[in-house]
Amino acid sequence: MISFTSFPIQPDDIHNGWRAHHPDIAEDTLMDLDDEQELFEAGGSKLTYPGESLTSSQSYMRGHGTYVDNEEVIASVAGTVERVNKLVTVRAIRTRYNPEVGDLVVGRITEVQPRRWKVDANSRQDAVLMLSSVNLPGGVQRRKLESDELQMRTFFEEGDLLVAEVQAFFSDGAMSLHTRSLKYGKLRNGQLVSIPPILVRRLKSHFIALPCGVDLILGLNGYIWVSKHVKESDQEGEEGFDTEAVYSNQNDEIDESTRLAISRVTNIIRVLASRFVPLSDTLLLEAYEWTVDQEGGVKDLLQEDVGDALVATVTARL
Amino acid sequence: MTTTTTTNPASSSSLSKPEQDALKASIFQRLHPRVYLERFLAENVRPDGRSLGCNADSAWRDVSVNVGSISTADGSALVRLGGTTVVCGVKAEIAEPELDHAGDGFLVPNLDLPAMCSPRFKPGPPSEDAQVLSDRLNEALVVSNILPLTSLCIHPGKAAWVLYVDATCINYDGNVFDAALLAMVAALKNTTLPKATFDEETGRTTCSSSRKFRTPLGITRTPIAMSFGVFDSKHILPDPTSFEEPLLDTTVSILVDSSSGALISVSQLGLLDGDGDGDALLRTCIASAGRRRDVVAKYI
Amino acid sequence: MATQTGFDRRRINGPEESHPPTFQVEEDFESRRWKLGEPRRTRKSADIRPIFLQPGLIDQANGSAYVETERTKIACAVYGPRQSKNAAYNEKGKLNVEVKFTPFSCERRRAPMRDAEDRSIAVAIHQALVPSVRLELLPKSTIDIFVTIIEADGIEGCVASGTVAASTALADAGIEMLGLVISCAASVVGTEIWLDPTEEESRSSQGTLVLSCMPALETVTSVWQSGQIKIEKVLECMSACQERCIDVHSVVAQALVENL
Amino acid sequence: MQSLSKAEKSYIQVGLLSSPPSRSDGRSLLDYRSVALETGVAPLANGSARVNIGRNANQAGGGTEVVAASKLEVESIDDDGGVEGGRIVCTVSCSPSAYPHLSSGALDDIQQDMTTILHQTLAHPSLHPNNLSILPRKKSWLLNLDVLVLADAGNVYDALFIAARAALWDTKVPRTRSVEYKARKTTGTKPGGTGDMDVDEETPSGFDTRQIQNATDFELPDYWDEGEVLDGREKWPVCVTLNLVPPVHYLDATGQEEAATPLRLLLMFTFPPNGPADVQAMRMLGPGELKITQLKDLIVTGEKYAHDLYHSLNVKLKEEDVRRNQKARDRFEQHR
Repeated sequence: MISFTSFPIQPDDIHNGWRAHHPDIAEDTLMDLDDEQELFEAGGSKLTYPGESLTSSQSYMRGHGTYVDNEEVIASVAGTVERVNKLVTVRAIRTRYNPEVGDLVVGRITEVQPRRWKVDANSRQDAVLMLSSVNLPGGVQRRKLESDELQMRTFFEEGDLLVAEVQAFFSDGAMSLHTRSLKYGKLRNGQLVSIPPILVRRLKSHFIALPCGVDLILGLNGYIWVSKHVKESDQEGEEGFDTEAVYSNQNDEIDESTRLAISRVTNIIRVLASRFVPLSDTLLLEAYEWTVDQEGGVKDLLQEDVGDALVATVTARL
Repeated sequence: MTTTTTTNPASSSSLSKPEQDALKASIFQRLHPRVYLERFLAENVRPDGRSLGCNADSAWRDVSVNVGSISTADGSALVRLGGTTVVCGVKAEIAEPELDHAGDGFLVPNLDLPAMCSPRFKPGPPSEDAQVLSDRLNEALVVSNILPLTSLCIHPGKAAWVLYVDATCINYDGNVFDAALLAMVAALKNTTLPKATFDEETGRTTCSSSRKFRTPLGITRTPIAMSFGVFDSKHILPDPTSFEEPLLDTTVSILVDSSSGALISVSQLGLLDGDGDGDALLRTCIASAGRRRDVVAKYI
Repeated sequence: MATQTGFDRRRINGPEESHPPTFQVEEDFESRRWKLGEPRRTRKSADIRPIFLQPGLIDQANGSAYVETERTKIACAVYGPRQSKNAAYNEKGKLNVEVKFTPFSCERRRAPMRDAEDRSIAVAIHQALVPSVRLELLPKSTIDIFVTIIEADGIEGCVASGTVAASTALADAGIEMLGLVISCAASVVGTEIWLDPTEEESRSSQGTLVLSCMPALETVTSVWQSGQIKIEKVLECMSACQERCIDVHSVVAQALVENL
Repeated sequence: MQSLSKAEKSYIQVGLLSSPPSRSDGRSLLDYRSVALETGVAPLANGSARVNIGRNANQAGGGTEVVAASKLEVESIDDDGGVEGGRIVCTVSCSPSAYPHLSSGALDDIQQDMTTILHQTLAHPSLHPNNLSILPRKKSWLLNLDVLVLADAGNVYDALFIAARAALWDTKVPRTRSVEYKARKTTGTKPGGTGDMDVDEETPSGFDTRQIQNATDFELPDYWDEGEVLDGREKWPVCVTLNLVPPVHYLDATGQEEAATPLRLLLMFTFPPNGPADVQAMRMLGPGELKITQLKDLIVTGEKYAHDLYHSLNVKLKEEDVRRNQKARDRFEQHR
């Protein structure tokens, strides 16, 4: 089944009136553009570009994404201007993930090194997961042995996905991760979607269980793990910490409807991300229900009009 | 002889006694190559069973030459010298002579040591060994004046033959210089050129495609090389193998005319003191080369 | 491409430009030339050239083989498995195939540089072999297969004979394999299928196909087709090649066993 | 090839093998992602096309993106490599951003592999267009087809061949007129200045010296259009990649799916206006293996997929022709 479409028509009027907005930015944010210098309008956000003067440094403090020159706070990245009290920051629209301690991230092992793993977490540097920061089989609190160092690949090997928390930073700025919680560890039973990190908001919990039997892990680094729902009791068994299961590469049996639901959620996330809609649990739930109500197939979501309708509906409801 | 058998110590117990001994020997050879060689020489024999001393025929490895087996080349030869195998092909092309040598053609010898022939070579551009050997081979062909370059002229100042003499080493078991020179000379001897005519009006050269009109090259002298290694300043090892080569202090190559036996050149790499009498060593080599010539000359 | 330029200080250089000789066309050339519709001249259409195969010719290598099918002459050496150099960890071993033509291997002199054809033959041989080698048993290792084409008579022949030589060399090196890989070429000339075409024959064919398989397991490891062939002819070619591969397989097996 | 964890690989494979099969984005086994195509994207080329498979409508990036353009050059026969009847040279280059994880050496290698397969297929004599000759035995056209892979989100070979076919379809060969310096005295020479060269009516044998051509050079007459289309442009082949996870096969794999698929079969078909399809090229890629009967079945089934692809592509190409003619006319109107 193949069908050909055309590329979206480029507006010919590029030189009449500058098209200043990035195509990814939802239309409503553009409205503010015309309001000159009304920097910190309630609720709205202003877009800026590197080099644009934002405000005077005497009355405001310079935050991330800005620098001070000649007593002026100037943007150093393209993005949205944000203000908390006197602090002015600019959040870049497209940027790699900026880690903070306590963040939940989803990462992929890139290299096994002596006593540590290197992890790609969509950040400036590969993250580090120390052997001492993971739970090892045979009891949570047991000592690390030399034999553990020799069989690090039986825990995590190149290509493996894991969910972890940012523990600290090294002096060179690389983040150190840990998986010392039963919620963290190797990922199985699902698939990965990757979206711009800016679209993942800090939520109360980044583990979301959708009623359709799908678990979501929203990594703050923009990696999102969509998988089959695992019952709490299976996951946490007090002392009887199931060592086999934690580092297993074997998927559980996944039935057809769960697979469909996983694909559906994945496609929803892709659609929302392509329209630059920030994700939240309520939004995803809303979107899921809408698509089920529409009785369309999972792949229909990839069609442009269906995607537009979805975004229009869910953003209107919130 | 170098054996690159990778062995599993665990399995050695299942081997028979002689096999175990052979295994030990090969491990010893790899770990202490120098001592290994010394012990052999103390018994007046070389690791591959050749007798020591350079007068007997048995001091040299067997040589064989097979010419004309490559039909895409204008002349070709395959030479085996013990384990060392070199194949050489001559391709004739036409070019404009250089301005200051309007009546001369070109002879372009090159030796390739591909990664295939030994574990010590890597794929890619010519290694240092290959560059040195190509240079020495070129030198040997030039000093011996193997064929007058004027004989390659088709039309002075306009067209002349270029003979690309490309040798490729198939198996590198030492003394590639002797083998490659032999292959090049034999391939040139085997080369025939078509009858070529230069048309002044069109400025083009055309050749007769008939086999009848092909003529051999006007080769005046055929050099052959005999190389010797000097180990420990006293042992002369004719025709060294790839195991012996890295252990040698000095290498001497004697170039003689295969038909007359006249000495063409002597080249020496490394210091030759021969326990104070380097001249004597050199004289022994030259004398030995003269005797060896009788054997090799038959193949050209 | 009539000229061969490129000065390389690492080699003995000839003149800046040289051309292969141009030959006069002989008078009876036209009448002697093979024409479409005529039967194959040298052998029957389903016949292949006699194969001479000698394993273990290169004693410096861990395994080697030399193969000759009339004018096609190929030497192949296997080094390894040995530790992969500066490569990231890999659970499976790596099979590396390098093909090199000698400068005098073709009608036209080949400048001694790596060119696209070397790589394309290497890729074809690699694909033919890779399913047969048990690379999962060799983590972090590399097997280097070096193929030198001493004389070529048709690209298809080089791929097919190169594959056979390489598979034999792998066996000679004692590397674990599922089975020997045998390869056979076919060309479609008019309505006929000529197996194991020479260079001239493949040039006058509509299309060619090289099938590589493991006859012992009855599986196909690679198919390499170019030109223009109707589907049913393609299927016919494949059957013909497969049949011939079984014959060649016994030759190779025999040569290997004799060499042990 | 993307790196995937074992669990991800097995998730994809099990999904493909379950019944009914399920894919990560909900497509069925034979569904393509949406394919966007545009011709005439490079104004300075003689023909060009841009193809994107799997692009997300509102997103700037995403999908496998390939641009192809053809450029014609005049070559003298003999001296600078020209060949009687013209020749075609195909080159594929990959933007490093399409394969950010590859070293430059590995990137060179995949570029060369793609170049080889494209060139060997498209430059085969059986597809050679008849109108690349300018002056018999003197001048001919060299058609350079350059294809650029800008992004690879899977199924790059299908995209390469779609782009190549579209660019070649779009290619216009400038009209030439031979110029004669010598007196016209022999028969068989066409009087100069009557228009374009016509080599269709007979194929020069190369050894045929009876007909003496006096034309020594040519000129490009000023015509209103860019030239004539390549002769037999319908025959340029399409490629279908069958991704094999035995016993099933599926089309248009994403990058992740490719990483979980051990074997791929590339099939290039051309469809003559009457009569059955021709196989133009065939390759197996990957460490998997097949029974010969399976392989034969796949070729037969593959032809059907290729046929669908070929027809949809043709419809789209004709639409593009219409659109571009319309655009040219509009522009012409404006200039007046």
